[in-house]
Amino acid sequence: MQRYILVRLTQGVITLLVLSMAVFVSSHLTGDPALYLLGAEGTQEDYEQLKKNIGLDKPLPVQYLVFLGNVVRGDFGTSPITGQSARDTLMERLPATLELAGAAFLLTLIVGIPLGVLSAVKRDTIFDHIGKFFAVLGIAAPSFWVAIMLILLFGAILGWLPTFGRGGIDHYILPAFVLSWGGMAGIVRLVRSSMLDVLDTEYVKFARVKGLPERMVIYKHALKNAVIPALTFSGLTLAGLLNGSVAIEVVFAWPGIGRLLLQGINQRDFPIIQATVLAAGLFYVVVSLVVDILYAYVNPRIRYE
Amino acid sequence: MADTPVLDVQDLKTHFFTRTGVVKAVDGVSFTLMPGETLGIVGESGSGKSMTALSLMGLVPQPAGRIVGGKILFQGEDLVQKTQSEMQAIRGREICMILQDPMTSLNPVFTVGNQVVETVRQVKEASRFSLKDRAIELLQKVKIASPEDRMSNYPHQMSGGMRQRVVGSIAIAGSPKVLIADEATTSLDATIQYQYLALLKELQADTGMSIIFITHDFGIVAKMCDRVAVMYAGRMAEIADVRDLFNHPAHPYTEALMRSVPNVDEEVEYLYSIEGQPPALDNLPPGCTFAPRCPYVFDRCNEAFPDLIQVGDGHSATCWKLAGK
Amino acid sequence: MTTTYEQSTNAIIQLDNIQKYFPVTKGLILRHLVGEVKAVDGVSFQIREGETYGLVGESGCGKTTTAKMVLQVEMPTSGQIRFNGKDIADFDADDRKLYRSSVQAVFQDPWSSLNPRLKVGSIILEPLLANQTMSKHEARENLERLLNDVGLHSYQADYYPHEFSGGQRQRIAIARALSLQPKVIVLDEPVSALDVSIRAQIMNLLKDLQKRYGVSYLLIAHNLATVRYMSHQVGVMYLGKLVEEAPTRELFTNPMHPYTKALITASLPSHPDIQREELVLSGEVPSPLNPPSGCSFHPRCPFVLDRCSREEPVLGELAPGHKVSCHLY
Amino acid sequence: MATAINAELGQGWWRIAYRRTRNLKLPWISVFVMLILLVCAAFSPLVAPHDPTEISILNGKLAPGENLSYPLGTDILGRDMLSRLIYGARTTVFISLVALGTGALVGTVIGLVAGFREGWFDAITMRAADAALGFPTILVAMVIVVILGAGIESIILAVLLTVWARFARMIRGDVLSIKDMDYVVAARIAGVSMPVIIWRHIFPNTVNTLMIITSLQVGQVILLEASLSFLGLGLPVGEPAWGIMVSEGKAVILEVWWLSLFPGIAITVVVLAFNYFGDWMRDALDPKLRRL
Repeated sequence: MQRYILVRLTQGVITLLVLSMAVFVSSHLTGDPALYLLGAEGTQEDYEQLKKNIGLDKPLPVQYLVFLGNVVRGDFGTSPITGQSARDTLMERLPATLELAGAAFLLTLIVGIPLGVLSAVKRDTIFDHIGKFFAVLGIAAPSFWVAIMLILLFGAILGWLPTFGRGGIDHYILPAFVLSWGGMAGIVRLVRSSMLDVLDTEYVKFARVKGLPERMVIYKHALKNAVIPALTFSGLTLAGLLNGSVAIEVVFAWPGIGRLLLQGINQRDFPIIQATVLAAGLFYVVVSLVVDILYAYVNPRIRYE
Repeated sequence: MADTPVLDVQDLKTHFFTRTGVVKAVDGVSFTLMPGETLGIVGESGSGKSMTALSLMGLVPQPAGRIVGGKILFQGEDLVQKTQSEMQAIRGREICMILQDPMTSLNPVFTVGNQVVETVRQVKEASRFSLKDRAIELLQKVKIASPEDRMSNYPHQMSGGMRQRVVGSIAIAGSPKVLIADEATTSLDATIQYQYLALLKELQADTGMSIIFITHDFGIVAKMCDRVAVMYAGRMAEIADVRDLFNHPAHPYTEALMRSVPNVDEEVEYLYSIEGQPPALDNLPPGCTFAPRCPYVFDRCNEAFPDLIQVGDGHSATCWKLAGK
Repeated sequence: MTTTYEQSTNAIIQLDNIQKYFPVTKGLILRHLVGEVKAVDGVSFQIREGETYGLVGESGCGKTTTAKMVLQVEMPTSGQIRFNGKDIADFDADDRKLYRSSVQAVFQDPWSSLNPRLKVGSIILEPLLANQTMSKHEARENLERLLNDVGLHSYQADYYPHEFSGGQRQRIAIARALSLQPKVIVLDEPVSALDVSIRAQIMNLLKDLQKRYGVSYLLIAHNLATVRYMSHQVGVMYLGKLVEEAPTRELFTNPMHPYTKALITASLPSHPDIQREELVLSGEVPSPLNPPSGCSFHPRCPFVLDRCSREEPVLGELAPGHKVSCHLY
Repeated sequence: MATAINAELGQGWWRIAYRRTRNLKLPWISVFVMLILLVCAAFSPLVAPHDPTEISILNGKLAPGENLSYPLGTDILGRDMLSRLIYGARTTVFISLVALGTGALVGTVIGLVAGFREGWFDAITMRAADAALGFPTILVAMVIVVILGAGIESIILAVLLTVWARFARMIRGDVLSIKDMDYVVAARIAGVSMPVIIWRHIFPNTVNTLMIITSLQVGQVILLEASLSFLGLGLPVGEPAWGIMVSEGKAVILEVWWLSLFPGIAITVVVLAFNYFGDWMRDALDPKLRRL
């Protein structure tokens, strides 16, 4: 158990290191960062001075270590475009994304798990068909397109919901729904199939044999076993919400880090890119670690190893 | 011993409706079970013995499987007519079952104590306060050492033999009148199986319950049973008192099967062997299902499935050879 | 009688005090050895020409690991395996090749022992073609002979394994094992996965083939009746050790080790009137990671003596050919 | 009953596929959609009624059905929607084919070696695969775009970086279980050489898994490509790619609604078809993998 957590922790740290190298290299591969920072009016002298100031005259590995040290201290440098500290910009944008991701995640679990269970228990009934259709569509339809279509329908045609920006509770409805749909669909499918597997097992048969009511057979004996695999998946979903959030934030003009990242890329604003990518990476690593620990905790076979 | 049977199964038919056709898993099975009696149902895989057990429990796999005919009279009431919720009240309290594989019969994510206690609560054998005591008592009954400590164990922390004991304790929690053991000892090692069989006998002596042993092993029948029903391809081949069956097997299948099993107690130079394979259940031969493998086969055997013919007191078999007498 | 037995046959494979320990490690980063599972702990026996050596015991006693060492799938931790008198450790490439083609196997589960992607003919001929080159015509002749030997039709060579029942698949596996005309075939629970009415067919087939080709068998089984029917010589294993060994009739009529007696008691009777001497063992087999001191059977033994927990008994010959490892004798 | 299930698990692929196609309904709609996609991709110039890049301001913003020569209407620049969709199919198929093909190849080789050799190679590659599987793909893609710039190579590389891991993981799992099968042990006992064992016994038995993952991954790859194009990180703007077309329609959605609608439907239908086909194949070939 401890070993398992340790392995995952090391893996997370390595992932982050690889990611930091990638973003570090990216700023060096795509041109001279000093030229970039210098702007159009800089002279050769300014250029040399700048290079010295920011340590670009040192060998690459040393530069990387300096970069890493700064990053660990939370210093990502200053954006040459806005002149603001990249960290401040990030922190300013972060809550919007976290709120959206949190809302979407809750929606995913609250709707996804019951729908999956229902779909399995009421197999081959109307519930099952609706559940399956919903799940298949959620996986197949691109979220950015669904978002645009919902804006067209609820914003433009019906005029029921606001379609851009952050604001009251109603601002969350469309983006959170679109963002959660893919993950929700995955959870429905997963819970459904693992529930079907579990319902086939001997211990469920034995629970029936010993006279437990169907409700207890399903909601006690089957559910816990069926939800365990969904747990790992939902962790990945939460981490993966960042995946979808970039496109969703763009469509709904949501002031989060996804849009910030895209902006950064388009403007070649490296401090911003580095800050957002590493923040997203950290978020992913932490979430998957927590999920792994949780998984081990609910699964006695791993807990007692 | 009372004269009325606790269980009276008449012409039970359980069929499966699949895309490729109807599988007659159980096709006309009849037997009675007296209070305190031990009945063995012997057969090979696909003989319908396990499906017979599930039919008795009202747990035929849905939606493909269905009881399409016959009666299961339990203390005079027909279980076939009962609703699922009525059957649920009967399971555990009146009829219970031990499944084959102790490794998978217990839920891996709950403690042993939890699973015993929930059963005790369900069968309402005890007041709320003594649930735990009753659970411990049950574990003691199946001879689990230091049951208090074992209550907090998870199934994977126990050995196979130990788990099967826990399963046994759960099965007797509701003091059922009929206990079905479906290949309950097949996966256990010889010495552990021996202990377990002894335990079941002891529990039976204690409670006076009837036991149905579902098995493929004539050894278990010889050791444990009072009466035996032999099944072949979903139908009854023979039913008899255990000594009658071993001394004078009437059905050619029973006879052949007995002669083809090696023996620990004596040296056998050459075993008799039955040629061919058991038939596929969705494609049965027209007459007697055993006819293609039977050494005594004659014309009539290929025409119709034989009636159950009485050959002695409580001893009958489905074979045309016997009708000639 | 036993003396003529000894003289008329000689050992093909001889196991001499072989051991197989599996390491158990623990620790976070630097894994360290915390113990060893002594799966096989000093086993010696010999398989004689044209005979069957039956190895019985409950699960975890080491009989399968022993079989794997004979098959060279596992390498012994220590001890010697001799083939025709020559130590396997001293083998050169030719010897090794000869050994490979002389020792074959039939496994328990006929569903996982045949590659579902290959036709039966190609499964059966694989060992032959891997070891020698031959013309298509020769291969076909060999194939027909092998199919005929195990009671299958030659047209069945073009079918895939899934088109056969369990018993027929076991016949295919036997044909494959026979293809190199081996000296020894290891039979690992060859009938326990089969239906009762099929078991006798396969056991009789194996006996017939032994008579016809003089092949030796190492039979691994947990069912005493099967062992009695098939074997000439029987070894009983408990927790990685051989506790008793004797010619079959001797072992079953005059079992000496308490564990052997318990096994015979526990094996199911063939008739309801058979009453056996009651010998109930308490408890279960201890973990091979931490076996009991002295005689590893002593915690379950009904006849336990004081010295049993301290001293380990040695396998001694008490009657001609009958060896027992117990302090009672 | 158990024997029947065992029998199904151990059948040759073509036979089982043949038998199942007889018994089980083939997902004809999926097959039909996939065929249309392939035909459009392979013969775009022949199938498309217009040149997808042909600008004709006069015919701009034609609604679907308004002019029968442009059945699905035109965009702001008067380019034919239908033709652009057909050429978009070509882009989609090309990218999926290349990215998935290399991903499958790399993943399968790594999976085979990792499963067969175990040890350090296995440990390292599988840890890497775990990381690649969980990590947000878009993030990876964006980092790649930052390094290499937008374009087809970036998309393919981004897809490759995540897809290989799924293949490697599943194939390795297969190899591990096949390796312990008695038929492999029997081959070793008979002295069959290692390369022959891998080629005759192990690889053919992973083919089911390979086909299943491939068909289930196609949809993911198409979606990823579309997302990247939508964000402007894939192909250059103006190219006929479905993601770009949705993006182009976004700004004018209130006025020219069909610009975003049709390419979105195209993506959804194609992904749906591949997913259904993958599901069908999995059910037909290997019910154990239901959870994939």
